Amino acid sequence: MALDLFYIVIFPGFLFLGAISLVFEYIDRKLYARLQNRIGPRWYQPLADIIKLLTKETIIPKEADRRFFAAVPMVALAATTAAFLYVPIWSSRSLMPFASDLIVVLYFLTIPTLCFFLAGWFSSSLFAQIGGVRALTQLFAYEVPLYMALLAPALLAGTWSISGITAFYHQHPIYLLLNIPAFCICIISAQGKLERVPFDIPDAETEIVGGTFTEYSGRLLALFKMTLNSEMVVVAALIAAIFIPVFVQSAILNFLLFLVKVFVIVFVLALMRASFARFRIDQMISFCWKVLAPISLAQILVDIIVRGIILK
Amino acid sequence: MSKIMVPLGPQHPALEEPESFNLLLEGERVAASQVCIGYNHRGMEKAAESRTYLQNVYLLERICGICSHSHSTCYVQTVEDLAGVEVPQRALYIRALIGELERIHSHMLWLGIAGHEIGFMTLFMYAWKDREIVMDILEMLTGNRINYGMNTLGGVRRDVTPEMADKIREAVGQLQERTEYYSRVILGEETVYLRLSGVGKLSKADALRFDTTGPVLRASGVGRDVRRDDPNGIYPNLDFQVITDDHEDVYGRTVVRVKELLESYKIIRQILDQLPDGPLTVKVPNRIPAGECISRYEAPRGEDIHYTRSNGTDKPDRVKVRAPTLANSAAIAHMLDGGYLADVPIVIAAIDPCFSCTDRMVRVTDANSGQAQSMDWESLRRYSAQWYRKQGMDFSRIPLR
Amino acid sequence: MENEVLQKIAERFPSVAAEQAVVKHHRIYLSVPNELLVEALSFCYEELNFRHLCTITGLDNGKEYELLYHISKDDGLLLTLKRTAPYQEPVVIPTVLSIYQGATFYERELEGLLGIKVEGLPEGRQYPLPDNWPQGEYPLRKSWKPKQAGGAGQEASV
Amino acid sequence: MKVVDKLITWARCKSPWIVHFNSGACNACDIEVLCALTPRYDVERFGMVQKGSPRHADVLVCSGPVSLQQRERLVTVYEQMPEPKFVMAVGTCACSGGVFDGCYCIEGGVDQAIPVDMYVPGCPARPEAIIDGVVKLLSKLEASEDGK
Repeated sequence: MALDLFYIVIFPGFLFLGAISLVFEYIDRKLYARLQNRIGPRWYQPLADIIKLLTKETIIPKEADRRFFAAVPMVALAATTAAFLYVPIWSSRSLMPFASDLIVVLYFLTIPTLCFFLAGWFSSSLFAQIGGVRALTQLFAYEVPLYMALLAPALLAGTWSISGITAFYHQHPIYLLLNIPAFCICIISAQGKLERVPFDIPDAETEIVGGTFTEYSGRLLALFKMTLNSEMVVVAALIAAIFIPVFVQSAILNFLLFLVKVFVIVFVLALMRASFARFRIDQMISFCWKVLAPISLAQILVDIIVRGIILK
Repeated sequence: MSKIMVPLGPQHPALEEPESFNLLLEGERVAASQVCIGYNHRGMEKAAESRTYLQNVYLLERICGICSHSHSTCYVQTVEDLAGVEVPQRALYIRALIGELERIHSHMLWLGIAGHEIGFMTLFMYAWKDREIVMDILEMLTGNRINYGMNTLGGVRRDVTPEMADKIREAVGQLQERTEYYSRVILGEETVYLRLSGVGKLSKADALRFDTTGPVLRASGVGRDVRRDDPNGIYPNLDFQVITDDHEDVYGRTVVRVKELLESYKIIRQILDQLPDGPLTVKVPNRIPAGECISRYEAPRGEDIHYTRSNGTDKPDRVKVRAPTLANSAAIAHMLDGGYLADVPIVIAAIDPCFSCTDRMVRVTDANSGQAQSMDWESLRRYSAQWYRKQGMDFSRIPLR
Repeated sequence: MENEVLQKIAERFPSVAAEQAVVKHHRIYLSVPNELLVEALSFCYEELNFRHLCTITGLDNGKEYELLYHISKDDGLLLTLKRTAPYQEPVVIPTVLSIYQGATFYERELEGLLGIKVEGLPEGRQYPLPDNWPQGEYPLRKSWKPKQAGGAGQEASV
Repeated sequence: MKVVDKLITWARCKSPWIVHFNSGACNACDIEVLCALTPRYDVERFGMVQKGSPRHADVLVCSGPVSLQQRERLVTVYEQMPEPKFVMAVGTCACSGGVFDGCYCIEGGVDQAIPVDMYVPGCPARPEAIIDGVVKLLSKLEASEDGK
């Protein structure tokens, strides 16, 4: 019991995720500033922001639904933290693996977005409501290819468990190459997903989706900020676990490997903003709607066929 | 989808230029729009009547912080004309020099703001970084970064030394290089073209009909420029082109501004080469003989007009200011109609409405329930950026050197 | 150039005292009888190519209101046509919107700051005074003295 | 609890988020506030970030004299900010009304409408001065918290 509590609250749960997400927020903001010719924030900046927000007055607007207004950010953060518990960190197995944890993680990752929508809704401010609806709409555009691309390797491995997938690719590393298209789609759509969590304007998370968070302040805003940061880490960790299942014997080395993998993915996500230059509008439109989704479908088909024929 | 009324604005600086817009939305499109201006009215015209001519130079300089030199130049021209004094050539050259530097600073600023409005933050940062080069030059010449206080009745207050001239030449060289780079990257970039072209369409006939001025008019293919048509000071001695463009939209306005930057560099080089020796000021009497005078000046945003009526005392009887944005305001409603809500920020920004970079509040009213909600400029901008990102247009992917 | 334009106006409108016009380089200041103003503007627009309305200045010269229509053409000539309006409530003048469509804000400003009613101007928000500005207060009238408390109203000490 | 108080003060000093309000300025100060965000000055180094919503901000940066039309809005924005909040008047006009003193549509400086913690004079105030103003404001905060 005490151990479970430790897992949930300290490691790899709430505290650890919070800490690591602050580090990655710093990396992201710093990188962004450097790309803009600026110096950027100091290393403790995200921590100072969070502490400050936590100790500020929290205003709940009169028109807002008090209980839901306050509950939504907690649900969002809880869902993200819960998702993190099922992502492998120090070994190929996550903390509490079970048969279909991949599906569960994906569901958990959808909850924050629903919460952003609800946050806008319960703010009872017309624009926040419109912003919430748009957040939801936009989310689907990016999440469909993202989820399909994440499910393709699972189909090939023939299991819905993250540990199972990891174990499968550990045994048959050659099949990882088959999933390279899915990996690319994942990176691109995750970038879309995290960009919606404004990735492009370093600390403008608070103004997300045209004012969904406009009414939030103090502690509740801090919770949302932590949710956004954690979501980035969880998505990166999930992608790392499924597409780069490199594990060694030592737990400490595995943990270091985990950090490196997440760092690489965050770095790629941040760098892509700058280097995905040659995308013209028509290419982008085709890419999002006509290329990305069909490729992930094709990937799933290929994986099913390979699974059916070769691995029989 | 029901029609929604979106009042946009009103917080806006500058004497004549605060604006707000009532937009009637049908889904994503603007069905009708109405321009309301006059929010930050400070009553400067009345105040000018109780101040002396010299005091008014500094009051009117603060009509607008971006084109302060334009307003003060335009005003001192009227007073000098009424007093019948001949301003020394050297002073006229220095005035024109500051005027062109101000145009560079204003257009650079606009470029950054335009980047900001279309969700291209890197452009904003880059343009404003290069703008600092001009700000340094202006500070070196006048002692202040903005609101230079360079003009006085009968001349200018500070001289340009040969060392300063060398520094200006050097800075102009740097700026030219950067501007050519922007012109390649921005005007050549297809995403920018697709994002801006066809947005805020204003045909040549409409541009003339609504009496627009400045880059807005010139981007609709009308080559009207006070510097050439009704030149004041030393502009007849200079060789420059009036830039026009036939796109008739926001893209055209961007092209005009970027090309005008290059013309300004040309003008500055000529001014420095031609700069004559001589005194900086002549004496202007405190009491100005009775009379009236109207003067025009090509400010970065277009034609600026000052009218002064004197009555023989040391204070004017009436000072009338027509800032360029007021002339362009009437056309905005026309440009917005039928466009997308997501385009509203860039269309408004494209007339360069003496853009203060503060958030202007937007009130969203549901036509059915009458419920009103505030939406700030930032939210609208963000909404716009996302709307376009959904269409697959993302400027954050364009790398800048 | 200036005299040519003046002559054409004089030919068309014999009642205009063209010899009293003030002519400077690129500038003409000409008084026009009140009832002829709109017609004269229309003539300048159609026949003389004054296609650009720079602005409309309204002023109170202590005896009556003066309205100055500044129009220009592309060769740089700027013609100012003047009319007057007596101190007589209500002060009403006709609009020039049918000729110059950009005149809306200039005419609204006359209404707001001088209290001159412009006939034919479409309904709209008052400009440029604040919404809570008291009715019947027109700051640009010479008889108007600011009486606001705090900051405003007191003559600046400078 | 002393350590916690110190930590809170530290966090507040290291993370001043600003919201900018123009109450009737001529643009010059507004540009300079924005300028402070750009590469040469880059206030993000000090943790200063510009926010769109007053609900998120700690420091209200006001520029310009308070015009009659803007007074009400200024007060609303101030009231929307969560405690602890600070107000900085940037520019001579915001400090005292400046050159616009005596205009019929001007109320005076920002302190005529809301309490002001820090005055940054200048026409316009330079970006360096604005940064210095924020830093001084924070050191004032630090000193008062320590003395408590």
